[in-house]
Amino acid sequence: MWQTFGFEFVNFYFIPGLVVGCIYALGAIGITLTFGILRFANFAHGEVMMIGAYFTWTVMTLVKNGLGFPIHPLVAAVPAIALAISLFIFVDRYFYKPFRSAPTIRVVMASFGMMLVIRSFVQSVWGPNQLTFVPGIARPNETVKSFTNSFDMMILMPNKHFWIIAGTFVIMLALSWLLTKTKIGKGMRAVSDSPELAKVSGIDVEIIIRATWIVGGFCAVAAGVFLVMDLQMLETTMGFRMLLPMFAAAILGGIGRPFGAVVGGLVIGLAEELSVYPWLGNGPLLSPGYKTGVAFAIMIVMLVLRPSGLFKGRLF
Amino acid sequence: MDILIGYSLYGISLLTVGGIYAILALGLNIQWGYAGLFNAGIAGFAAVGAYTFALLSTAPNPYHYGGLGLPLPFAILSAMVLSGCIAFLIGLVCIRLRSDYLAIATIGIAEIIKLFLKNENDLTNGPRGINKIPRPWEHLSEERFYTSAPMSWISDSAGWDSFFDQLPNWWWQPFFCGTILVLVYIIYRLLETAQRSPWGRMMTAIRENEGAAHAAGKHVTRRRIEAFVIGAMVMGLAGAMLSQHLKLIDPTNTFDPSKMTFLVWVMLVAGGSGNNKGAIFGAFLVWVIWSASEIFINSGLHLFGELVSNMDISLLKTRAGYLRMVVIGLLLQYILQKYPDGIIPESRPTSKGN
Amino acid sequence: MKINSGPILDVRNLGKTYGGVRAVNDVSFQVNKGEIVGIIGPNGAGKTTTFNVIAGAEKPSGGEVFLEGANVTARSTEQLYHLGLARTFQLSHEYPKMTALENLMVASKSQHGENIFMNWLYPKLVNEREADVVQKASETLEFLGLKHVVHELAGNLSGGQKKLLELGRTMMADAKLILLDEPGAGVNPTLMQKIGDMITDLNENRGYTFCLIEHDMQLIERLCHRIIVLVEGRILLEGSMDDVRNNSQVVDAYFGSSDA
Amino acid sequence: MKTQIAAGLALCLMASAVQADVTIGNPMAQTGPIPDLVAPMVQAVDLAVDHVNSQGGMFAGGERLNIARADTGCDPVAGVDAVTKLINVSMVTGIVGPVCSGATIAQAESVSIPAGVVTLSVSASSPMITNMETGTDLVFRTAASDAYQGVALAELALAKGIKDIAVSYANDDYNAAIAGVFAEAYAKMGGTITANQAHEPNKASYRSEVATLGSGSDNLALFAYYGSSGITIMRNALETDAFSTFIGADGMLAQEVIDQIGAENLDKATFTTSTSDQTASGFNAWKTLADAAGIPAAGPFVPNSYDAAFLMALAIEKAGSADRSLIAGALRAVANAPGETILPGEFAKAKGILAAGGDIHYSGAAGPQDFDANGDVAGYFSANVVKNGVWEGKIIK
Repeated sequence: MWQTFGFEFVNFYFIPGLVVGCIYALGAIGITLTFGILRFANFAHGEVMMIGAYFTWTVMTLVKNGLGFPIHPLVAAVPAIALAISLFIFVDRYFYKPFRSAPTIRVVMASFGMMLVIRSFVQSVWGPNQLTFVPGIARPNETVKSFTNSFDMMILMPNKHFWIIAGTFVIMLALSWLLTKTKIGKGMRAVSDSPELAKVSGIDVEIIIRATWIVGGFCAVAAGVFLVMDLQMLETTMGFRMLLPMFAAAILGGIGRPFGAVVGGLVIGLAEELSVYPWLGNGPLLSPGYKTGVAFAIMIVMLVLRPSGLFKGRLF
Repeated sequence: MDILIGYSLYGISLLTVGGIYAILALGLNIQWGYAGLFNAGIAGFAAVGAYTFALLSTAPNPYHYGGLGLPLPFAILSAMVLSGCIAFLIGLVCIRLRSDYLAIATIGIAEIIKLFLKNENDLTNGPRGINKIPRPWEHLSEERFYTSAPMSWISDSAGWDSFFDQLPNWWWQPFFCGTILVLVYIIYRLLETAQRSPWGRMMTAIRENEGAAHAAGKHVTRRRIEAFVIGAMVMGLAGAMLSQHLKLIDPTNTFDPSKMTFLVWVMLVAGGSGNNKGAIFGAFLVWVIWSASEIFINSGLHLFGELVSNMDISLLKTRAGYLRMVVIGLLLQYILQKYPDGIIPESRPTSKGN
Repeated sequence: MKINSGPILDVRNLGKTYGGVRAVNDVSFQVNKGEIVGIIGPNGAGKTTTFNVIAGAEKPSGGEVFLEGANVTARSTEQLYHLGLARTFQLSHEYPKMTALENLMVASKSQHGENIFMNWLYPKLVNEREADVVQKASETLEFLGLKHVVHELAGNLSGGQKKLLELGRTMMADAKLILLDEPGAGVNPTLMQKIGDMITDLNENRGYTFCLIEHDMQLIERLCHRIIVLVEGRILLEGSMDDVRNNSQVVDAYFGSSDA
Repeated sequence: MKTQIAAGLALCLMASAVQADVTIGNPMAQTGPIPDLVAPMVQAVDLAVDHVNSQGGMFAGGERLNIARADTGCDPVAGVDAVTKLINVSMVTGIVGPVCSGATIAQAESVSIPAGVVTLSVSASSPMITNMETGTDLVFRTAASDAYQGVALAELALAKGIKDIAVSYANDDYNAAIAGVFAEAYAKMGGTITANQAHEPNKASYRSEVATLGSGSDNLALFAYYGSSGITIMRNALETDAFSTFIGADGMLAQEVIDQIGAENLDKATFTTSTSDQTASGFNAWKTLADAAGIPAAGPFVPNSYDAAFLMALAIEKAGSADRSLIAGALRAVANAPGETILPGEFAKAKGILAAGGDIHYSGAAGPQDFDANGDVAGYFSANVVKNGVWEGKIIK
C-alpha cells in the first residue's frame, strides 16, 4: 500500500487521520455508553471534554507558576479528570436525574441546556480567547525519521502523536479489562445491552450510571487533553465542534458498544482526512470546505442504510 | 416624544422577531408537538427558505446567480415549497429513525445544507452572504418597485418619491410587524383547525401509539413525512420572513444552530409543546427575555459600577454576554423541571359534536 | 347462525423464518364467513407470528394469503385494514392522552378530515362525516358498556376497559375479519365472560367473522366453531374441541415437557 | 420578592434612560468567533470617549459623552437586534461599529439606514459595503476595503519575488472576500496561483489540506483568523515542511501567533494589516496615548476603532447637537480637508477651533481618514514581520 500511495499519503493523510480518529474514538466511548445505559444523546459531552482540557491547563499553569517546574499534560490531567467526573455526577444528580422516567426529549433538552451553560461558564471564567497550551512547533521525531528512512520508508511523526496514539491504546486496554473482567464492567455491558434484563437480574442501575459517568468522564478528559496536545492551544468552542463527529463515531460503531465507538472514531477521523487526498488527478477529491460534512454524511448514510447490521441496541 | 416613539419601535421590533420565532416554533410544533418528530435541523430549513426567498426576490447583482427580482409573494411561496421539497427528500430517507437518532441526523443534514450554502460561491455568494433583500412595505419605496407595475399605474416616480419622503422613515415598521403577526395568526388558526380535526386526531394517535395507529389503518410513515414537510414549509416561511427582517443573510452566523435551532426548542418546550398557544407564547417570552436581558444586564452592571466605584467591573462587562447565556441556560433547566409540560401544556380538544 | 360458503381468509403454505429458525412452517388454513376460528398452541408455537404475517406486520418467508379471494400477501397493515382485516394486540394498544371516544374515532375508515387540506377548504363536509363518526363511536362505546368513560383519557382506564376499547376499535372499521390476539389475557373472569358474550353477540347478530388466539380453553370452547392447534410452527390438528381433547399428540405438545 | 425584581428591572431601565447627555452606540462582537480581536478595539473606543470627556466634554455645556454598548456576536440576527436597541432605547446619535461585515451590512440595511442614523464601522472591510447604499449617505468606515488590501498584498508578494503561491482561506465572510481579491490581483499581475482552496475553520487538523496545497508551491497565502484555524494551519505546515513562506492579512496579525508558534519559526512570515503611516504624526500621537493606556497601538483595527469613536465625537461636536440627521455631513466636514490638522487625543483643540467657527481635518491614528463618495477610506497597509519577538510593521502603501 505504501508503495502505491507513497509516504506522503502515510505521513500527511493517514497518520493525521489516525490521530484525529483516536481523539474522536475516546470521546465517542463516553457518548456511546451514555446512550446505551442512560438512553439519551448527551449533548453536553463535548463541553465536558473541553472543560477537562481547561482544568488540565489550569493545573499545569498553577504548578508552573507556583512550584516553578513544568509538568507533563498527562500528569496534570489526573486532577482534571477527578474534577470533570465530579462535574458529570453533579450535573447528573441535579439536571438529568429528575428526568429519569420522563420522555427522552426532556433530558436531551436538559443536556442541550447544560452544553450552553458549561460553555458560557468557561467563557466567562477563562475568557473566550485562545490559550496557549504548548508553544512552538512539534517537529517530527528525528530518531524515527532516520530509522525508518534507512528502510526507505520515512515516517514523519512528532512526539505528541506518539503520546496520543499510545495513550489511546493504553486506555483501550484498560477499558477492555474493565468491561470484560470486572463485575461493574459486566454490569455496564448488561445494562447497555438490555436494561430490562439487567433490572431482572438485580443490577443496581444507579451504581452502573455512576460508573458510566466515571468512565465517560475519564475518556472525555483524555480526549480533550489529547486534542489540545495536538492543537497546542485551548479554545472554548472545541467541544462542540468535536461533538457531531463523535456522535457519528458512536452511531457508526453501534450505540452502546464502546469498542464499536473506537472503530467508528478511527473510521471517521481517517475518512475526514482522506476525503481531501487527491485520489483522482491533482486536486483534492473533495473541496476541503466540505471536509466537515464527511462525518455527517457517513453518519446519515449509516443511520439509513445499515441501521440494524452494524448497530445494536435501541434504534427502531 | 422621541423616547416614546423609540420605545414603541423597539417594542415593534420585539414583536417582529418574536413573531418570526413564533412561526418557527409553530412549524416545530407540527413536527414535534403533533407528530413527535425530533427535528434538530431547524436552522437548515430556515436557511433554505431564507436563501430561496433572497435569490428569487433580490435585484440582479454581480455577486451571485439569482437576483431574479421576482414579486415577493411568489418568492415567499417558493421558499415554502422548496423547504418542503427538501424536507420530503429527508423524510423519505430519515423519517423511520426514532427520536435522538432523527435529531442527530437532522443536525447533520442542517450542517450539510449550511456547508453547501457556504461553498457554492457562484450561487450563494458563499460566506459573504446575500444583501439588499427586499422587505415588504419598505420595498415599495425602492425605485425598482415603484417604477414598475402595478405601482407605476398609480403615480409616476416623482409622485411616489415625494409621497414616501413625507412619511416618517419608520413608516413601514408597523406594517411589516403587522404582516408577520397576521401570518402568525393565520398559521395559528390553520393549525388549530387542523389539530381539532380528524387530521390532528390521527397525528396524535400516531405519536401516542404507532402500532395501534398502524393497526387502525393509518399509513404511519406517509403521515410522518406529511407532518415533517408541513412543518418544514412553515419553517421555510419563517426563514423567508427572517431574511426580510435582516436584509442580509449569510450561512455561518445567521443560521447558527444555538440561536436558530436550540432557541426555538427552548421556546416550544417552555411554552408547551403540542399547544399552538404555548408555542407562540414561548416564542415571544423567550425572545423578549433574550433581547431585553441585554439592556437590563448592561444597565444593571452600569448601575453596579456607579454604586461600587472602587471595583473594576470592566471584566464583568466584557463577559456579560457569556453570563447572559449561563443565566438563560439555567432558566431553561428551571422551566424544564418546574413545568415539565410547558407553561401552557397540551390539552387535547374534546371532539366536535360533544 | 349460518356459515356461508367460500372462505373469507385463505392462508396457503405460509412460512416465516428468523435467521434459520422456522417460526411458522407451511401453515395452511381457511376462515369462512361468519365463523369463529380459534388458534391454540403452547408458548412459542408461532401463533402471534402467524397473526403478524397475515396482518401485514411482518413479511412472510413463503406462502400466500388471500382475503376474499384476492391475494393480499405481504400487504401492509394499513392496506389490509382498509380491505377489511382488523386486528388487536396481546397487550392492549391505546392512545393514553386521548379520550375513549377519540380512541375509537381514530379507527374509523374513510374520514375526509384526515386530509389536512379538507379541513381548511371543506369544513362542512368534514363536520358532517365527523358527526357520523361520533355517532358510531358513541354507539360502539355503549355496546361495550363503556358509556360512563366516554370522555375519560384512555391512559386512565383499567386494563379490562382498555381491552374492550381494543375490541371496539375493530368494530369501528366494519371489518370483514377480525384477528383477536388473546382477548382474554390478563382479564378477570367476570370481564372475560362479558367479552365472550360480546364476541358471540357480534358474530351471531352482526355477522362478524373472527379468528382468535387464546390460552383460556373455556373461552375457546365457548366461542369457537373450529380450532386449529399450532405446535412448533406447524398445524398439528384442525377440528372441533372434541377432536382436540381426544388427540394425544395435543396433550403431549402441551404437557410433553412436564412428562419428560 | 416579585416587587423587588420589578423594582430592580425598572431601576435598570431608568439607568439606561437617564444617561441622556450625548450617547453613541457601540455594537461590537464581544462574543462570537473573534472576541479576542475585539477586546482591544473596545478599549480603544473607550479611550477615545475618555479623551473627549476629560477634555471638556461635548458642546458648550460640557455634556458627557456616553457609550451604549451592545453585543452583536458577529451575527446578523443579534446585530440587528442590538442596533435596534441602541437606536430606539438608548437613543444614540450615531453608531460606531459593528465589527464584522455581515453584521454591519445587516444592521445598516435593516435598521440604521431606515432610521437615518450614521454607521461608522471600525473594521468591516467587505467590498460589498462600498456600493451598499442607494440614495443615502449614512454608512462610513475607518477601515479600508479588502479590495485595497488584497491588491496591496499581491503587490507585496510579487515584490518579494514570490512567483507562485498556494491560497488557503477560512470560509468566512472576511477571509473569503480578501482571498478573492488577492487571487484575482495576483494572477493579473503575473503570479501563478497553484491552488486556491477554502478550508472549514475550527478543525483539529489541516495536515491533509496542507499536504495537498503544498504539492505545488512552497509559498502559502493564508487568510484566516489566527484563533479559529490560522495558527493550526501554520503549525501543520511547519511541522510537515509543506510551506516555508507565509503571507496573509489582518486576521493572522496577533502576538498570540508569535507566542504560540515561536518567533524562531516565523522568519519567513509576512502579514499585512490596515494601519497608519507609522512615521506620521497621527500614529505617533496615538501610540503615545495607547501605550499610556496599555492598549496594543498597532493591533488590527485598534487604531481604526479609536478613530471611529473620536471622529464620531468630533462630528457631533461640529453638528452642535445630538440631532442624527446632521451627523453625516458633519462627519465629512471634520474628516476631510480643508481644515486645521487634528491629531488623536486633541479634542480640546478641535473643540476650540470649531467653537470659533473654524474647520478641522482629522488625521487619525490609522491614517488621514478622508472619506470618499462611498464613505470609504483609502488607508495604509503595513507589512509586518517578526523582529525581536514582536510584530514590526513597515508601511507599503
